[in-house]
Formats: sequence, C-alpha cells, structure tokens
Amino acid sequence: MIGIRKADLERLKPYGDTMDDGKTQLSFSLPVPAGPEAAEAAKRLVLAHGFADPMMVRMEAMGPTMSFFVFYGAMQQTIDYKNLVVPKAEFEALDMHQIDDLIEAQFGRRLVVVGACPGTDAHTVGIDAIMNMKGYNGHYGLERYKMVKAVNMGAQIPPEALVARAIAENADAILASVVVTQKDLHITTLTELVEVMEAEGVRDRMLAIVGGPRMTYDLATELGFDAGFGPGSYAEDVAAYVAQELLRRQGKAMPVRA
Amino acid sequence: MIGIRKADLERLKPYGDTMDDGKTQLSFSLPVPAGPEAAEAAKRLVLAHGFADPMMVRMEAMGPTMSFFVFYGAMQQTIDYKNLVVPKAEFEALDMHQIDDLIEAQFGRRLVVVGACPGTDAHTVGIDAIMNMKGYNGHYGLERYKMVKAVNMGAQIPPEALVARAIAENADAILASVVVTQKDLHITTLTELVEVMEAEGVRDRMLAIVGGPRMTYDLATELGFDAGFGPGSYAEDVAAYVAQELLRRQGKAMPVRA
Amino acid sequence: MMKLPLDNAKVAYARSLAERVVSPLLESFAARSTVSIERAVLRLYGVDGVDHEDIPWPNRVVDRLKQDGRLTTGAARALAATVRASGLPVQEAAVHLAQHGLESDLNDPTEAGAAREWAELEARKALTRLAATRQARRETRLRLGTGPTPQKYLIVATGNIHEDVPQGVMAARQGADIIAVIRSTGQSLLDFVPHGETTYGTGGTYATGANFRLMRQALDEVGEELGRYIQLTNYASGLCMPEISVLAAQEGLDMLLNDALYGILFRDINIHRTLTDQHFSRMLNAFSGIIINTGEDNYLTTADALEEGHTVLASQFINERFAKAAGMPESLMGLGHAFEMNPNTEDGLLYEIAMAQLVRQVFPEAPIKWMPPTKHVTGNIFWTYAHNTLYNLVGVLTGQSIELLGILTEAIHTPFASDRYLALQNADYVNRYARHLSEEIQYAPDGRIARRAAQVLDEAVGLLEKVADEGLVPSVAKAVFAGVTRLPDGGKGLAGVFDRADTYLNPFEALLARQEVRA
Amino acid sequence: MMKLPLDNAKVAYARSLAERVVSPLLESFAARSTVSIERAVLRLYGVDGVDHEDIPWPNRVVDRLKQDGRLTTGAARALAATVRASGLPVQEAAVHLAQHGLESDLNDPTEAGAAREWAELEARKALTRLAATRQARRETRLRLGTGPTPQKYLIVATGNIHEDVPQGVMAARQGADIIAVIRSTGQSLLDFVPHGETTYGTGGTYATGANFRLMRQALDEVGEELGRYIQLTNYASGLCMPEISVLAAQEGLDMLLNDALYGILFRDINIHRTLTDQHFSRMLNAFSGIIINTGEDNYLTTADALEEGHTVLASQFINERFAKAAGMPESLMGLGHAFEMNPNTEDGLLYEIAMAQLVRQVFPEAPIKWMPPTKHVTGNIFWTYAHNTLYNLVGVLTGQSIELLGILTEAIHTPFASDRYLALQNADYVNRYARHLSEEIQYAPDGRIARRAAQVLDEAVGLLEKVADEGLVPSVAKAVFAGVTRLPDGGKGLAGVFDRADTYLNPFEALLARQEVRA
Ligand code: B12
Ligand code: B12
Ligand SMILES: Cc1ncc(COP(=O)(O)O)c(C=O)c1O
Ligand SMILES: Cc1ncc(COP(=O)(O)O)c(C=O)c1O
Repeated sequence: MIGIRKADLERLKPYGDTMDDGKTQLSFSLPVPAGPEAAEAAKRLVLAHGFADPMMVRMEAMGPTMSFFVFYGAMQQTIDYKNLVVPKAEFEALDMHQIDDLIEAQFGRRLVVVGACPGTDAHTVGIDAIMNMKGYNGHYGLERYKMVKAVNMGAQIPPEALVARAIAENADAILASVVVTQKDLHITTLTELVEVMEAEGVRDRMLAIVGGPRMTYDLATELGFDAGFGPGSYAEDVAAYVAQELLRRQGKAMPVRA
Repeated sequence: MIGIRKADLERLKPYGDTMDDGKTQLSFSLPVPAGPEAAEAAKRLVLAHGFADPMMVRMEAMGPTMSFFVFYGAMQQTIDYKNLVVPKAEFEALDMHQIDDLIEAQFGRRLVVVGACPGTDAHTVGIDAIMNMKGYNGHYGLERYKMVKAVNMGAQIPPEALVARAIAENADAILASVVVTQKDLHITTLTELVEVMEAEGVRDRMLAIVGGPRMTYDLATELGFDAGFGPGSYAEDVAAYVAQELLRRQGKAMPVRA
Repeated sequence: MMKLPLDNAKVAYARSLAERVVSPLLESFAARSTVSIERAVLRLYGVDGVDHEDIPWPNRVVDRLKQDGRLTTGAARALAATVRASGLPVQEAAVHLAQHGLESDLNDPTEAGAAREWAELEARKALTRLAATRQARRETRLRLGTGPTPQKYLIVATGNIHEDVPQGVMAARQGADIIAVIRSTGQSLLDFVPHGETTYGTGGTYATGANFRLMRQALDEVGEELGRYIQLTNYASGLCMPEISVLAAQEGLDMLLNDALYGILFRDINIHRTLTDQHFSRMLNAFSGIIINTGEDNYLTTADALEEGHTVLASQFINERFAKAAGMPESLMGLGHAFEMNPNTEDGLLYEIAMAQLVRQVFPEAPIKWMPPTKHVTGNIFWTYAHNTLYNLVGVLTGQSIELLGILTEAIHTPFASDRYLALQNADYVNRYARHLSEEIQYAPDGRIARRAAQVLDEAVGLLEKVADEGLVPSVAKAVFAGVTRLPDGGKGLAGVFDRADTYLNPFEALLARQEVRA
Repeated sequence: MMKLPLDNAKVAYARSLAERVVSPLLESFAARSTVSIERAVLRLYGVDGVDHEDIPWPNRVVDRLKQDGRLTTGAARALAATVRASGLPVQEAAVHLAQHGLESDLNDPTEAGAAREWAELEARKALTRLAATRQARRETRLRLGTGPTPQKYLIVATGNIHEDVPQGVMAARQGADIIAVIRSTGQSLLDFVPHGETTYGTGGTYATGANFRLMRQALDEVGEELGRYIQLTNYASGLCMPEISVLAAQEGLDMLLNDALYGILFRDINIHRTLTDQHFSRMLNAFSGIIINTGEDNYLTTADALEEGHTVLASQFINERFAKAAGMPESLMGLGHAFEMNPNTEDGLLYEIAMAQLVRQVFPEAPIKWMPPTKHVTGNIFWTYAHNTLYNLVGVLTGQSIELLGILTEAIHTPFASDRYLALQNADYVNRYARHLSEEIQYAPDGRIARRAAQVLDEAVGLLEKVADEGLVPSVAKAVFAGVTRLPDGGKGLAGVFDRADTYLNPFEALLARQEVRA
C-alpha cells in the first residue's frame, strides 16, 4: 500500500502540500476600515501568533469600519504526537446484545438511566438519538436494550427536576445533553447540575454523564462529570461505558469474552 | 450615522460577534489518522499558537493517514493599530490627464517604461492590464498615455533581455510582473533581475518597479525594488508614482495643483 | 415562470379539510382567554413597566386578578373600573389594581356600563395609535422601497442589544433586507416579557419593547442612508404571543415568527394555551400589517424531509386557515418551510425543487418564508457553504419570498459578523447569476420533480383527512407532526387558560374583527 | 436528456469550414518535420537516457545530425544505418551517432534499402510493444471500471514527484477519477524532455518518463485497492509534443493535454513548429488510445467569456479537424472549454448552461473536457467554493465528460491536499444531489439559453468563415484567438522545423496512418 511520506510524529505539524510545511488557513475580521493599515495590522496579528510567512490572500471591506481577511501562514510549533496521551472514557466497545448479556450476567437486573436536556436547552435530537427506541444512523437507542431502563425527560428540564427523578428511579446514571454553548451556557448548566447532585448527596451514588456536539471527555471531567461524549456517539458507547464503569467501581473486572 | 461599538485601536483584535472576542477561524490538515489523538494534537497546536479556547468544530478523515480540521479560537495578541506606520509608495493620486500634464510640464518629454513578465512566468494579464491601451476595469493602460512610451515585452523574458531592452530604450523605469510564487519562484527571479541591473550599472539610472497578486511594497523594497504594487492596482497608480518619484529624485517637489 | 402541473381540485379539497380541522376550535377561542391575552389587553391600554422585582405591571395586575378570582371577566373591565373609580391615569391605576385588587363592584349595572364605555373608547384610541404607527411605517416602506425577492433575511443573536444593533446595521449595509433578532434560549417559556434594554442572553437577545425600539430606530436610520427599507422581525411564539404582538405593533416591527403549533410541539406549551393565544395575537398582527412567519421548517429539523415533507404542507394549510380565521389576508401569511433534505440523498435537489415549487404554487399570494439547511450541515464550513449555494439557487428558481440565508457556521455558533457577510455574498451571487433561470426551464410533466410534488400533496391530503376526522387536539397527541406527542392537558401554561365569564370584556376583539385590516 | 434546438445544418457547415481551415496545412505536415518529431522517432526505437551534462541522447543525436546537415533525411534513417554499420544495439548506436556523426554513405542504394528495412521492421516491433501496453491498460480499465461522468479530474503540482505520488494516491482514495501532474513553469519552452525522477519544479513537476512511471504505478496500485481504474494525464504541449506522446504511450498514460494552437498563443511557440508537432503527436496518441485534452478554456482566461465564447467553439471545430486528420476517433477528442463567465454577470449561469450544453450537443461523442472558474475567483476561498458549486451543477446538468474540479484556493496557490479534498466533496455532493436533473427540465425553446447558444454558434460560423477565407496562419497573426497576435516567423522553435529531403524516412508515419486505431 502506498502511504503518504512518513511524518515526523514527534514533531507533528500541519501538511499543506509538502510534509511539515505547517500551512494553515485563517480567516477573521477586524473592526477597522479595509486598507493598507488594516492589512498590516492583520499580518502582524498572524505573525504575533507564531505563523511564519503570513500571506494575506484577501481583504474585503465588510462595511465602513469592518474588514474581512483570509490568510495563509505556516505554523511553527510542533506537537509530540507519538507520546501523546489522550484521556478518554475507558471501555471496551460492545454491541447491544453483548451489553445486555453483560448486564444480565454481572448485575442480574436492569440498569437505570435518566436522561434530559437540562436547563433552558431544548435540543432533544441528541439525547433522543441516544435514548429513543429508534436510535440514530441505524444504531438502536437505549429504550431498545432489554437490560436498560431508560427514562428520557426531554427538553428544558431544571437540574433539580432531573436529579429528583434520578433519585426517584434509583438511577445508575444521569445522562445530560447540552447543545447551546453560546456565552458558555452549557458550563453554567452543567456546573449547576453537579452542584445539585452534590447537594442531594447522590454524586457518588450514580454516574454523571454528559454529551453534545461540543462536548469532550476533557471538558466533562473538568466540570465534575464521569465522562463526556461528543459528536458521532451512539447508545452502545454510553451503555458499554456505564456497565463497565459500574463494574469497575464494584471492583469487578470486565469478563473476558469468548 | 450608526457605527460599530468603538474598537480599542491601540489594542486591536479580531471581531467575531463581540468586540474584542478575538475570534478566528482556522483550517489545516495533519498527516496522521483522524481520531482522538489527532484531535488532541490539533488542539494543542492551536493552543501553542496563542489561541484561547480552541474549539475543534470538525475533524474529517482525508484518507488513512491524513485528517482535516476546522477550528475556531480567540487570538490573544493585540496590535497597536493607532500608531501603525505602514511604509508604502508615496505619491499623490492623479488621473491620466493630470499625469500627462505633469510629465509635459515637468519633464518636457515622454517618460519611457519597459515592462515584462520576467523569467519563466507567462502570466501576462497583469502587466497587460497596466500597459496595454485597453487597460483594466475601465482604467486605461500606459500605452494610452500621451506622455508615456510604454514597451511591453510580454511573457517569459529573461532578466538579461529585459534589462538590455531597458538600456536600449533609455528607460526611466522597468516594470516587472510576477505571478507564480510557488517555491518562491518570484523571489528568485526578482533577485536575479536586480542583480542584472546592478551588474549592468543601471540600478540607479532607472526605477525598478514590480507588481503582482502577492506583491506588497514591503516585499518589493526588501528585494531591492523601488516600489511594489499589489492586486487592484491600475496604470495611473504606477504612472503617478513614477512621475513623482523621478521628480523627487531630481529634487523637485510635486507642483500644487489648481 | 415555470409551473408544476398541479391538481387544483385537490388543493381546494385540502383547504376544505383544513377548514374542518380549524373550525371546531374557533368556538373555544370565543369562550376562553389566557393570562397573556389579558396582559396584552393591559399593554394595549398603555400599562407598562416593571415593579421593584422586575415583574412587569401587566403580570402583577393579571396575577392579582387571578388570585382574587376576578380574571374571568377580563382585565379590561377591571382596569376600566379602577380608572373610573380612582380617577388615576392608566398606569397608576394599573399599579393600584395590582397592589390593592379590584375595589369596584362590577355588579352595579351603571358602573359596569360606564366601565365598558371607557374600555371601548380607550380601545378605539389605542388602535388608532397603532394604526398611525402602521401607516407611517407603510409610507416609509413605500418611499424607500424594499429589496427584490427573495428577500434576504439575516439573524443577529449576540445576546446584547448594543452589540446586536451595530451588527444589524452592518448586515443591512451589506445587503440584508430583513433583520431578525433571535431571542435568548428559554425566553419562550417565560410567562412574562422582560423589560428594558438587555445585554445578557444566550443564543439570542431578550425580546423587549425597548430592544425592539433600539433596533427599529437603527434600521430606520440605515434604511434612509441606503435608500432601502429594512424590515425587522422577532418572535411572537411561546407563552407571551399576544403581548409580543402588542409590543411589535407599538414599536413598528414588520414581521413576527408566529405559529399555531410550534410552541406546542417544540416548547411543550399546552395546546389550548397556544391556540387561544395565537388567535388573538394574529388578530393584532393582521391589524398592524405584520407578516407572520410560521414554523413548519422546524418539523424537518427533527423529522426526515423526504419522509415527512407532507406534514409541512399539511401544517401550512392549517396555519393558513387559522390565520384566515384571525382576519389575516394572504399577503401577511409567511408560511414556513425548509431545505433540509439529507445531502446524501440522490436527487435530493430535485425533491427540494419540487417542494419549494409546490409550496410556491399552492400559496401564490403568501410571502413564503424559506429556511436554509441546518440539520445536515456540519462544522465543515466549506461544505455548508456549498449547501447554501444550492439552497440559494432553488430559492431564486422557485421564487421564494422571505429567504433566511444559510450561515456557514450553522452547526457551530450563532453567526459572526463575517458569517452574515459571506452568506450575503453567496446569495447575491446566486440571485444575480441565475436571475431569470425560472423563465428558462420547464419541468418534465411526468418527471421526478412533478411526481414528488404530486406525492407530497397527496400525502398532505391524506394526513389532513385523518386530522379532520380525529380532530386537531387528538392528532397532536398522536404525534402526527414532527414525531412529537403532546397531550391536551400537558405542557406549560395550561394554568393560564380560563373560561370567560358571561360578562367578560375585551373590546379589542370586536374592534379588530370589524376593522378593515389590509396590509 | 434535455436538448437545445440546434440548427444541424449550421453545425455541419461549421465542420466544412473547419475542414477548409485545416486542409491547406496538411500538405505541409507531409513536407516537413521537426527536431522533436525526430527525437520522438529515436525514442520510439528505444533511444533514451542523458549524457554527463544531462542532455538527453535523443537531443544529442538530433543536434549532431542537424549540425552535420544530415537531419533532413530523418533520424530513423541515420539510426538504422548506424546500427547496421556498427552492429551495436540501438542505445549504443545512438550514442555513437551522437558522438561521431553519421558515418554511413546513405547514397549506397543497397545500404539504404537495408537501413530502410531495418527501420521499418523495428518500427513495427516498437508499435507492437506500444499496442501491448495499450491493450493491457484497456483490460485493466475494463476490469476495474472508471467512475461515473462527469469524471473528476484533480491536479497535483508540488514540484516533487515523491510528494506528488502520495497526493495523487490520496486524491484517488478521496474519489478522484483522473490525476493530472501539472508541469513545472516553463517546461513547455524547453526543447528537450528532462530525464529521471525529479524533485524540483515550480508550479508543477517536470514531465519525465520516470515521473510518469512512478505515478502510473502508484495509481495502478491504488486503483486495485479501490476497485476503480484511475486515469493519469500530463501535457503534450510545448516544444516537445511528439516526445511526450511517446513517453506517455510507453508509460501507459490515459490522456494528454494537446492542442493545435495553445502553444502558439500562450507560449509563443512558432505556429509551424506546433502545427507540425501536434500532427505527429496526435497520430501517436490515436494509436495509443490516449484521449487528448484541448486548451480552448485558456482563451477565456485572457478574453471575456461573454464576448469571446464563439472563439472557443470555432477553435474546437479546428482542433476536431486536426485530430481527424491525425486519425483520431471522436472518442479520443477531449475538446476543452470552461466556466469563466464573470460572476457579476446577470444571468451568467444561463449563459454558462447554454455554452456547456451547446458544446455537449455539437460534439456528442467527444469526451468533453471542462474547466472550472479560475479567472474571476479571488482569495476569498468561500466565495470561490460557491462558484465551484454552480460549476459542478452545470457540469452534471449538461453531461460534461472530463471535469477538472474547481479548487477553492485557485487564486492563491497550487492545490493543498485539503483543497482537493474539499473540491471532491463539493463535486460529489452536487453530482449526487442533482444526478437526474437533466432528465427533469426542458429549455424554453426561445429563451435566453437557447438564444445564447444560437448566437455563439452563429458567431463561431462567422469566425470560421473568415479564417477559412484568410487562412489559419494569417488569422492567428490577426489575433482572432484569445486576443493574441502570433506571426508566422515569430515565436520559439522555428529553427527546429525543417523541410524533408526526398529521401526522408519515418516509418512510423505510414504505420500509424494504416493502423486500426480505435480507443
Ligand atoms: C435541530 C436544531 C434545533 C431545533 C431543535 C429541535 C429538537 N427537538 O431538538 C429547533 C428548531 C427547535 C432549535 C431551536 C433553537 N436553536 Co437550534 N439547532 C438545531 C440544529 C440545526 C441541529 C441540532 C441537532 O439536532 N443535531 C443532531 C444531533 C443528533 O446531534 P447532537 O446533538 O450533537 O448529538 C450527538 C452527539 O453530540 C451525542 N450526544 C448529544 N447529547 C448526548 C447525550 C449523551 C448522554 C451522550 C452519551 C451523547 C450525546 O450523540 C448524538 C448522536 O451522535 C443545530 C445546528 C446544527 N446543525 O448542529 C442548531 C443549533 C444547535 N441551535 C442553536 C440555537 C441558538 C437555537 C435557539 C436557541 C435559537 C433561538 N434563540 O431561537 C433555539 C432555541 C432552542 C433552545 N431553547 O435550546 C445554535 C446553538 C449555538 C451555540 N453553539 O450555542 C445552533 C448550533 C445553530 C446556530 N448556529 O445558531 N434548534
Ligand atoms: C490566467 C491564468 C493563467 C493563464 C495565463 C494567460 C496569460 N496570458 O497571462 C494560463 C492559462 C496560460 C496560465 C498558465 C499557468 N498558470 Co496560471 N493562472 C491564471 C489565473 C487564472 C489568473 C491570473 C490573472 O490573469 N489574473 C488577473 C490579473 C489582472 O491580475 P494580476 O496578475 O494580479 O494583476 C494585477 C495586480 O497584481 C497588478 N499587477 C500585476 N503585475 C503588475 C506589474 C506592475 C508593474 C504593476 C504596477 C502592477 C501589476 O495589477 C494588475 C491589475 O490590477 C491565476 C489564478 C487566479 N485566479 O489568480 C492562475 C495562477 C496564477 N496560475 C498558476 C500556475 C501555477 C500556472 C502554471 C504554471 C501551471 C502549469 N504548470 O501549467 C501555468 C504556466 C504559466 C507560466 N509559465 O507562468 C498559479 C500560480 C500559483 C502560485 N502562486 O505560484 C495560479 C495562482 C493558479 C493556481 N492556483 O495554481 N495561467
Ligand atoms: C415559529 C417559531 N417561533 C419561535 C422560534 C424560536 O424559538 P423560541 O420559541 O425559543 O423563541 C422558532 C424557531 O425557529 C419558530 O419557528
Ligand atoms: C493544452 C494545454 N497545454 C499545456 C498547458 C499547460 O501549460 P504549459 O504549456 O506551461 O505546460 C495547458 C494549460 O492549462 C493547456 O491547456
């Protein structure tokens, strides 16, 4: 098989049309009139951010006091990709049947998850993709799992209400979905959610999991959640994680599969 | 008139949707497979270049060992736009008739310019836009000027040939046009051109001017030219510059117009 | 202009079905009112402002009346009685009413008669003021003219009105015809309208009278500068439909998002609440010449455009019927739909053309509102820009009226200033480059496009038949729209709906119904 | 499939005019040869490699013969005589010939006859080898199949073949059907073909046999991996047309840029040189089943597409006629044109549709090569992406065959890997989303599109009449194409053209002319 010329993985850089050329495209606006001064300011900004050979390929006047720029420049920093350790939810990928089997064998009862879009967020498509019977992109949702009881509270659920329901259901995990991120709304809502869980004394009794298009494992754990799931997640990801993490917490190892 | 909220011109930053948010869009490729590690490496690269809150909004696999990214992040550096001094060709803007009148009054003879695409560059549209009778975008070219003798040698002219012709014509200025910039071809060609002029001892006898889509005054002067003209230039720009610069060199000031 | 071969009898039949869907509900509109309608009435009379806890006085009054069990005869009657009894000007009277409750005896026939007289007279005056606002606006619009269709509709959504205003102005200068200020996430569930100029919102900026005024003024100024009238729009959805309609009328807005079903389906607002509210709110919009924008496009953000295209059309017939019932002319019905076909669909463009052309032909007089790709776009802003190019092409090809421009960062954030700029560049390019394309081509009479249009119409008729037979409320409970189930006694705001007492008074209703209300 | 109402008689008349333009020149092709044709002949016999100064041996031989005044009888004769006299294998004989000149007496009739026999026999063998290469390639192509039309043509142009190869492979994996390796700026003016694998070029990579081989092999491998045959193309323009055609045939290329006029107009190559070269080069291409790509698109990079569209069509008729004269079937004629209308032109899209459809209908069997917006795009990569979207749409709508994909950084740099990726994403989206659009719509018979097409055809006929009357060479001197004047005795390479002696020998000519050369 023919591959691209070998990259230096310890000193990884962008690839434009030549290995290690660092070439990057940027676009931005400046609140000043388009003209030689704006161009110069733009170029210096790109330089100040460590791009070599900044090339302004377009300046357009967006209005009397706003200008739009397209630049190309070469990143000069490198990243040691080879030794990169990326924290992520640790679990073995399983399909629906394997998960059902695992839960049945190891817990002998249905696991209970309670999901919602907390706060003012009304974007239910993501949480529905994970929870509703029908699922998403051909991946069934949790309601379809024999060994999962999935309670989907829907949109705009105050954190208190979500936690109260989780307590009432004796849930194993809370599944929050956050989509609106403008003005860091998701951060505010999620922080509140964790605080309510703590105030109710259930933070250690159940897993707190969050997903959404801008969600990463990093951000989730930073906010005090156990795991975060981003775009392209399916029900089996979170289900496999929940089952295995609960097992791990009970001190049990994941059984070796046939 | 309603304007945008006042920008801090001494600490200028990009404008996304809020003054000073610094928001910038980036795209680039990394020569590694798309995945959590690539995403992390990409994010760290953006961080390493001084962007706050790097947000990966898209990662796509461009192939087994190449990934494509779109990011948003906030520039943190600022530029003192208010006190920015941008070197540029200094001349008063004039129209064709004013230029003809000026030359007639001050020089009493036609100025001679010799133009070409030097080296292997065959992109004549730019130099034609400046020189041909017809001009460009409704701006007549130098051939139309009563008081300018414009010799257009066309494409792919070796620097020696261009300088030889300029000497033969007793030219006041050489006009070079460079379009191909890949592998810095233009730099090589232009450096050669200046060297030939120096070798022939005519560098001080005539103005050396260069234009092209990636040309800036900065780059041109750095390479030893008198001025550089970028996209959107017209014949009257270079003609006004040539006439006024020659006057200046003769110690004459630009006459005040009625 | 190219045309699809449509079965006009079937279209007429669909309209008759929509009438069967809507008619049974009209009675309930006459028999009920809501807290928001009552607050709207107070606002029409001029009650405004907030108390020390930022609670709007209209809310204070209505809450007090409700608490005292005196709301069922209508806020108009209570306000009138208080004004008459106290001799205070309206605002002070309202504050008094909120603080002390209704002190008059409404059973006294003379007093009741006098109150009614005051209420009717003042209502007439209030509407005369609104009519003047409408008239002034119409004149400016005629004097300056508006841009050619498709009219380019751009949103601003910074959360801060002082940031929104310059952005709206910038967009207008770049070529926008219509500016929408998106509301803050969650405002639609507030059972009051916030007050004053606001600088904090997420995903949008609070809809308030003061914010309307600031933007209106800025757009009027830039409109004069540009010699082009710039339209302003906001949202009369959610729990405060009627009040927003009042504020919009007062501040001279040109359009309002206003849908008979949207709040029910997408905000889980109680169906009786929304249906009752939308009726009064549309009467107001009709009077003020405000174009409504319905929200059928939203169905396709959750349901699949290929499978559920007919639900959009069916809902448009229903929205049309509700609007007619509220006295709206077709020229004010900005019925909504969207370009949301999965980009991986083979011949998706053909189906989008079919749908856009179908809607255009079925509602020839309506200023159709068309929405860009949102659901299937990703963070790949380049690819999204390509989707938007084809969207713009279909828009100019099929003669859409109000075209919300696609934003290349749709999947990412509310638009940056440059995102709008690029959106306008795209639309201007396509609209110019394909200006007369629609005059150049004809559809194959039995081709995929014609067949798709016929199929959507057939399926819409089928759905309307079912809804007409079962009733709208039970149908919504069965998830016929957007795959969402809403029960008649579920959702927010049901507590704000009440049955009118026999002596209920709302003089605006009758006046609005009688008024000659052409836009 | 939608059709324009075209006047077929006029099309036939245009073809007859093109014949009148081309016929007078055919005689000169039989009477002349060029240094590059002779070098090509040597290469066909197997002469290859370079001397210590990197001068190719074919050049060394031809230069020596020329210097000795012995070129006019043809390099084949000299090589044959030397092989026979020296008993050396071909390559050594060529080296000997270059170093010592022709030592045989060509006037000896026996010796001359024996040399001719050798030359003819070896020519036959050489062509048999090429035929085997062509046949093997055809089988692979049939076995794997090629992508659907429009076939997506992507360029790589890093300057370094070792960087080009993985990029070509990457593009293939992403969906490219055809990979073109752009040549280094200025190679077309070199009067030799560089040798070996090269790593330095600007704006492109040197066309060399070794570079062809590396890329061919890589694309064959990835083709097997993908189960799709990936075509490879390069440039047989410039001063070395015939030689590049030989190398391409030997290395199994599928297409070549090859135009009767391009080098004259855009590289200032002498008109007699190019016309003579292209004839022999096309005979070779025809034999090897190599599709030519003509360069009419280039006219519109200097001239205006609205005003000068007819020059493109006229030139296509001429290129077609030249190709026929060289024995090419229509299936190998990738006639070129382009989407270069100014984006600010109202209804520009209509005119582009008209032109694309016109070309499609006039040359129904030809694998039309279509070029994307280049001239009017800017560094605003978003806007360029929108242009490319409409370009792709017109491509699938009008059934273009070979579609060079627009690159969003066209105005900036030779494509980045990601630029190609985004280009493919755009094309795939549009081709899928509008797959059967052409079956769905008909053109208004007297609309703008039909009128524009008729006008372009009329103007092309007018131009061809003038050129037929005045002659091609004088017409080019009068700047009828691309606004460029080229004089018959001007330009580069005239010194390399010579009149054949009576005893001139080039056995390939006759063999190629007789051969059954279907692709
Ligand atoms: C559909 C949609 C709507 C629909 C929502 C319908 C519904 N029932 O959900 C409607 C039209 C109602 C709507 C309204 C609004 N929207 Co909206 N909307 C979108 C849109 C087009 C698509 C979102 C979507 O459905 N994605 C598909 C799902 C499947 O993806 P996902 O959510 O990422 O989910 C996946 C993963 O993230 C993960 N996941 C998600 N949650 C969870 C949870 C768990 C536990 C796990 C394990 C995984 C997981 O798994 C899922 C499957 O892989 C986006 C734009 C876009 N293209 O992304 C804007 C968008 C999200 N909306 C936006 C806004 C601002 C709004 C409004 C606030 C605007 C307004 N002021 O009116 C309103 C109000 C809504 C509110 N109160 O929240 C903005 C958000 C900007 C920001 N970043 O802050 C966006 C990005 C549009 C924009 N550019 O402005 N919207
Ligand atoms: C037209 C064109 C061609 C035509 C040229 C025809 C001709 N007679 O000029 C043809 C088709 C022949 C061609 C060929 C090639 N081209 Co070309 N071409 C272009 C194209 C599409 C437009 C250039 C143009 O005409 N611009 C319009 C003029 C008016 O603008 P301008 O040159 O910037 O001039 C203005 C100013 O810059 C200034 N100015 C310019 N010169 C001067 C001089 C003076 C004295 C002054 C005062 C001002 C001034 O004033 C002008 C008017 O405002 C560009 C892509 C693009 N859209 O930009 C590619 C482009 C320039 N070409 C490119 C390449 C690589 C080539 C080739 C080398 C490819 C190949 N290997 O085959 C060949 C070979 C050409 C060669 N040997 O140089 C690349 C260059 C990449 C790079 N940055 O290095 C580009 C950017 C395309 C790409 N993305 O790959 N090309
Ligand atoms: C009719 C209608 N109302 C309102 C909205 C906005 O949502 P919210 O109810 O959160 O203001 C939309 C969304 O696009 C809509 O279509
Ligand atoms: C027919 C033809 N030959 C060659 C080229 C490339 O230019 P050059 O002659 O520099 O190789 C082109 C340009 O696109 C072309 O159309």
